[in-house]
Amino acid sequence: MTTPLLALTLHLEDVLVVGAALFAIGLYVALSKRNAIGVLMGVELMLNAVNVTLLAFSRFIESEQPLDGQVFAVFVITVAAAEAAVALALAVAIYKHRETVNIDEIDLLRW
Amino acid sequence: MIADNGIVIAFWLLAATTIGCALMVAAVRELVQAVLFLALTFVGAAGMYIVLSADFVAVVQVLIYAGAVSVLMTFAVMLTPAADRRNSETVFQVPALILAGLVLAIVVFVTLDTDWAISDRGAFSATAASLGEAFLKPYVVPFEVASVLLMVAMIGAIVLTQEDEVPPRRQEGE
Amino acid sequence: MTLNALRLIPMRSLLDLITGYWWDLRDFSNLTRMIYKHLEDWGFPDWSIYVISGLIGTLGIIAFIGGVAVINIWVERRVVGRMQSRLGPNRLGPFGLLQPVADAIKLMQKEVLQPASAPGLIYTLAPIAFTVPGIAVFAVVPWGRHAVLASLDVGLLYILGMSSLAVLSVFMAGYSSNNKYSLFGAMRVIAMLVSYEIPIVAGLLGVVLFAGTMDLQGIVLFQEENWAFMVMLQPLAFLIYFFAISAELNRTPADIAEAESEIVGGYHTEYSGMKFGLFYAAELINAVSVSAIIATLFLGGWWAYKLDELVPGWMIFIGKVYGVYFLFVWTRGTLPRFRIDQLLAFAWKWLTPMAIINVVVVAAEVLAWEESGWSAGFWIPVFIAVNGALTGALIFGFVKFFAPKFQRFPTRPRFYPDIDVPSLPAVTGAEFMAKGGQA
Amino acid sequence: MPIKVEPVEVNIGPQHPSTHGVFRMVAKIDGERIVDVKMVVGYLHRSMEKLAEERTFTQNIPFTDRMDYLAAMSGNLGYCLSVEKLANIEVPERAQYLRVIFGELQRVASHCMATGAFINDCGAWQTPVMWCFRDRERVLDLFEMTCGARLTTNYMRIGGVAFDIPDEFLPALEKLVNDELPKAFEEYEELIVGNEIIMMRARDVGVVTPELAINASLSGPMLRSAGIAWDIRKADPYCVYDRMKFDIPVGYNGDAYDRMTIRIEEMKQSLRIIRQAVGDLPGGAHKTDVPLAIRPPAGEAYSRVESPKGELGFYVVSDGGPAPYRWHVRAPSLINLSVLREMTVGQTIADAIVTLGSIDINVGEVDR
Repeated sequence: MTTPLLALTLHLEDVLVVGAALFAIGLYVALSKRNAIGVLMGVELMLNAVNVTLLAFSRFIESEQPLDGQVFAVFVITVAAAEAAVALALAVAIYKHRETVNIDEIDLLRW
Repeated sequence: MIADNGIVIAFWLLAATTIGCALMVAAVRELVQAVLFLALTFVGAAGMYIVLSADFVAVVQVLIYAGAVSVLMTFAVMLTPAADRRNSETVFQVPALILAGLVLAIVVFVTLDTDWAISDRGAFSATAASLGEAFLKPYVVPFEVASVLLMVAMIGAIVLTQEDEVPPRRQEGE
Repeated sequence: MTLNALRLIPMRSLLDLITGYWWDLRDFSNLTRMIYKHLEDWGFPDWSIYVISGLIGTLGIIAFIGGVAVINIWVERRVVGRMQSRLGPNRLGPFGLLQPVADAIKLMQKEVLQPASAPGLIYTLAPIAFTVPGIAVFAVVPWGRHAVLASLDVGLLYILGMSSLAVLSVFMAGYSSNNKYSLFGAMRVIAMLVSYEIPIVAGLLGVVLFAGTMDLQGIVLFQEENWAFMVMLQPLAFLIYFFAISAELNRTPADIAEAESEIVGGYHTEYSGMKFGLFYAAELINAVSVSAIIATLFLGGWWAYKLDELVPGWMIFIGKVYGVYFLFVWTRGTLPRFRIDQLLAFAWKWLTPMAIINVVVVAAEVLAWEESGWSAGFWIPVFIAVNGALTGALIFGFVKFFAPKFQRFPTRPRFYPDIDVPSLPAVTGAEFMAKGGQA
Repeated sequence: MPIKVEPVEVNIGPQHPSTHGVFRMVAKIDGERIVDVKMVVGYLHRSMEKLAEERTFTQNIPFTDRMDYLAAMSGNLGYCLSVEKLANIEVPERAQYLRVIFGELQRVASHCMATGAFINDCGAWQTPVMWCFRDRERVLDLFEMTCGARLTTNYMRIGGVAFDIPDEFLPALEKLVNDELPKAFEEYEELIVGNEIIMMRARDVGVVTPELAINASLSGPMLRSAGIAWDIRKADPYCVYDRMKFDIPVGYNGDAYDRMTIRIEEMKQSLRIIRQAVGDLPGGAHKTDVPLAIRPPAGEAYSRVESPKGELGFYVVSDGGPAPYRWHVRAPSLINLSVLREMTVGQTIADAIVTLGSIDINVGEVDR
């Protein structure tokens, strides 16, 4: 048997690092953005990172029910969709009342 | 461990796309462009899901995230005035950057430090049918709760965005 | 050999002569199988066979789509021309067949103008992103019993995801053009997508429930197995999908995103040259890919009762695709356009409830089928009758109870044989009706 | 609390597929809804009324072709009537009948165009326009047969008509009036009047109240759709219209749909008039002898005809010279257009386009 020209491998750790990077970017976006919709985008990025991680575990980890990771991912997507709908509705509702979506200026609960 | 050259190359290409687009979400100045890059991030993530042999989740991701959530976000962005469509940062930019870096460092450290129980199961074949089984047998309660949640979210969104006073509109024929 | 001698040989045995050889293009798998065999003999590794056969399939599909995009310009203009009591393109080449070539040459020669303030990347990517999903859909569409590029387990969901991506690219085009008309088109598309995604998915759910699979090949095999086109089992789903997808395709009566008479060209107002040409071609490609989906899901794809034993499956398939495509051209050439609020109301008040009722009924039917244990031979005719009746009843009921009510006054004018000049102002409609409708 | 918005200003026109020429509509739009509309006319202004003062009375007839180029015959007729009134010229009987026939044929042609273009504005993809053009072409063929021109006919003359009809004209006209056009109108009834989408798009859109119609001095189908029975052919008969039997279709709601149905019914009534006129067509001269450089006595005259668009009036002042001292045209398109703001504010853009289409303006006539 000849040695193959190229023998690349993909390990669980690789995928988890990619997921972590995605999560960190999402965290940064969520914490730093001024616009409420920008914050929401960060949250969505973090949820995606979580999904990547879940699916990686489902694919690589020894388990009785390996598909559970995928089931969880679908639940995450479902909840994320619900969350996006409500959050965007909130953004629009806040805009209606305060005429801004900048989270700096949304300070109703400050005192 | 996946030891298939094509799949590994595909994964790294997709990972680069995804993370690059995610960085663009953080970097671009226009909120609408950020949403479009976000959609591209979602598509890239869907590609990674396929590499991780989760075809159902990947397709659902494209359908719901790239197709619906990003469209919804565009809608919300376009509803806000043009002056607010900048993708600017608050004063917390530097702390956020530090915090995100810390989180990344910790997670990477933990990931590399842990001894994972790796299986050599290989890729799943088609997952849609077995996922369906899982939803309707062991996970039927969460499944129903999720559907109730979606319903509640829908009603909540309608209530939140409802116009308080309905402007007089001409008879539209309904 | 004389002609008479030829007649003596039965048709079947002639076909048997070529059966299985690579030139037997009734089934594309013969060709690819031959290539596999040679590659294996030459000692290629396994994955290269995978890649090469995939490349062959992809190139074949792209060639088909390129041909379609060219020929459909002619088909559409010619058919619509006939409907409009004129000839259509008939100057270049036989029957004007070279007209699309001339169109393409003209478009390529034109200067590509770009608005100075447009975000260049999005502006350039939009036509490409609009074209790709229409082509990508063909990856899962079966062309014959063995000819399918990717027999995806979640084929139908894949198609839905792809078609929703196309709409995002329309928004990209409209937003990046920095033109008010384009932005109107883009916003209309977004509003329409949010509304029409639901009836599309809910409508197709009935098909999936019956077939028990989301694999397109599996759906075709289900139809073959049960000896019935899905359109007979699911007429309501067919109608819902047809109307909803023609909205997503931006074709009349739902072409509000590029409503020429209202917002000039909608999202592609600012595009010129080959970028516009790409939009134009992508519109045709999307129409054909949707026709292919309808042909596969509802009309049996490559299967057509006994016909597919005589005629190659891909010919049957293309025939069906063009049959459905003709329906699209027909509606386009016939109907005026809805207003956007009417269109959204149509999605929410008509299509969505109908689709949900349909899903419930189909679920009950499938349950009855599974639980009773009776054969398909009994249930399929029953389902055809029940679903046909349901479709009729739902459409009749919705028209009867939810149709727009305008009949406050008669639709036709009243007639005055003579006018009484000093009596102005004359009777208004309300007064006229109060007096009992007598002129 | 409704979302606070900044209205967007959108220029509909001067280069827009639905403005039927170079007409500009500056619309302030909140979402899809129109808040305010400003009309800008004058892109096609050719200064005809001033130019006419330098040309003889006869030379001015071609100008009337080019005002409402979709209804050239009506323009010719109205102008000639005004000069005849000024110079007290008696027109032969045959010429009067021919004028009625051609005026009504022109009404059919113009209304065909208006109906087709209106449905195109509703969003149909050119098909109704092509079908309506088919019928309009048949009428234009007759024009060509008689005077050699299809669009800018220049057919009427002061004191009669330019040419007598050729021999093959009457058989062709009878075929058209008794066979082809009635069949076409049946098709319109089925395909257009009964079309659900057109009902949804055109009913309750662009409503004109009777008060508004009278205050704004509207005329033609715009006025009749508001429920007011008014037609110059009945109210102030010219030529031989007092001998014809015909009905005036009058609408109920004043909306775009009513205007469309009224146009279709008017076409049928036009056929009725043409049949009567052909039946009574007398022999004799088609023109009295009038000098080409006619010098009417000093004075002024106003005459009006019911053009397809509405009341088309010509006001001519003569100082005894060969050219008019002052010439003014009461253009129905311009006056009908003046209520566009009242009709469109509060509607969507799509409705505004339908409304504009239903007014049936001709920018050549609006700007003159």
